Amino acid sequence: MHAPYETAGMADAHITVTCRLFARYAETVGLEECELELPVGATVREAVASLRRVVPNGSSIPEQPLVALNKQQVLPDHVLLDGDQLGLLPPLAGG
Amino acid sequence: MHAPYETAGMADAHITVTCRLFARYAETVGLEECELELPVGATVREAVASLRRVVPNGSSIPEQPLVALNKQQVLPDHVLLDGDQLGLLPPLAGG
Amino acid sequence: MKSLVRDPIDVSKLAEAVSSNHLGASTTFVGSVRRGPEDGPVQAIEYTAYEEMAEAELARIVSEATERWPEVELAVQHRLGLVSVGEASVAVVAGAPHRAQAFEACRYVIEELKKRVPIWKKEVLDGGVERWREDGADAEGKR
Amino acid sequence: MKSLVRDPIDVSKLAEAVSSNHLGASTTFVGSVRRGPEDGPVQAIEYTAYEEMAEAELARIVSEATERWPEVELAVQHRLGLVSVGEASVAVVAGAPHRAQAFEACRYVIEELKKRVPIWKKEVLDGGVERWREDGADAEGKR
Repeated sequence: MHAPYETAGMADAHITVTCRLFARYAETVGLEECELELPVGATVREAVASLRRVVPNGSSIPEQPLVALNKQQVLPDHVLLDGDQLGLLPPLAGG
Repeated sequence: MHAPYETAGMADAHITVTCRLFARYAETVGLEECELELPVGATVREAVASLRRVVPNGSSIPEQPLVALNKQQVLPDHVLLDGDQLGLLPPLAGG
Repeated sequence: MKSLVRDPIDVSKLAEAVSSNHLGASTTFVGSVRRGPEDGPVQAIEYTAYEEMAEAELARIVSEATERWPEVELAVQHRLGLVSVGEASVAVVAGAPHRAQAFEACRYVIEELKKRVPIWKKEVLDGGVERWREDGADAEGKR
Repeated sequence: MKSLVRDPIDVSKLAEAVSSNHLGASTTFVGSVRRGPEDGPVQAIEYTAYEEMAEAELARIVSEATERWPEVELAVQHRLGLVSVGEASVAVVAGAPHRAQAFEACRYVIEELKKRVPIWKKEVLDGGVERWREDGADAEGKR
């Protein structure tokens, strides 16, 4: 677990979300989990953009990956709350 | 096996077919197999009508039962040939 | 493998018969004798068949399915004689490279079997009473 | 019964879990690791999952199916870890009073599982080379 990457710029108006990476994404980035600090009102899309900037090799993750919020798939425009848990999911391949 | 039931009327222009009965039909008629003599050109429908007349309790068999000819379902208008094997099939209930 | 059997159907064994390393999907249908509320107190069902025709018809059905889904491998068994509540009366296995074919071929075989294969059943009720059970595959049964 | 398992899937046991005397029909789907010509020389597949979400998503799928087909009983297992060619990676059993429901519910569960449950596979090829195999359930996979 890394210390939160600060990307909000303003320490007094941010939320912290946990971001988990799986399978190929975890492998290419070399991380299974990190925390992100984001401005209040940040969306899933903004969280992904932030993650792509701050983690090593972040651009290997697509701009619009499948994302789960608190164990359910979620759309990019969904607004995040402090303490949310995001999962970045490579294309599913169960079965 | 019964001796052929003669129903053709003219001994010089008939065919003989074997008729097998199954399940409920065999039970109500008390026969599993019989031979029928029929006029040349007789159809499946005529064979069934003949059977209903000549076997004991024959009217317990419906006028248009499912019929198999040589192990395949066949329509009532199908014309029979000497030596054909008919099967009278109660409503199917496999599975 | 014979399609009409008098001993209990071994579904695992039937499934093995169509499994191979290039078939990634298999769909199995098992029909068994049930004791549902609307069925009354059924103890067992006695299945009989026009055996030569039933074997031939099953072979035709499998052959039709194989023509329609060439990559599918099929196995089917129907039990004859007395089958107790809870035991399998019929099993169909379809192995295929992909699941859509496996589902479709399996469904095709059981639907055609019910429509076309000359098999009959007599219910044995509690107390030993017997009665023919005809599902109405024939128009007559609907009258 | 846990849906994600690390030991081989026992399909017979899974089927028994949903069999009862009032269910006359059961449909079972088994997906297994295959070594097809287009797959290359696959020796095994290693399955990983976002486990908490996968369990939750499978439970949601089963619950949706049970709402849609209230008479159906369902059991589903997906294997994680290394699965060799020929071994089952997933099994779904649907028991029902009638076959149409059994087929439809079984198909629903496997289709939704493939679309929604976060599981991934890495192919282990002859010689030990590994590669992620993504089927394209995501738009990204199709690009």
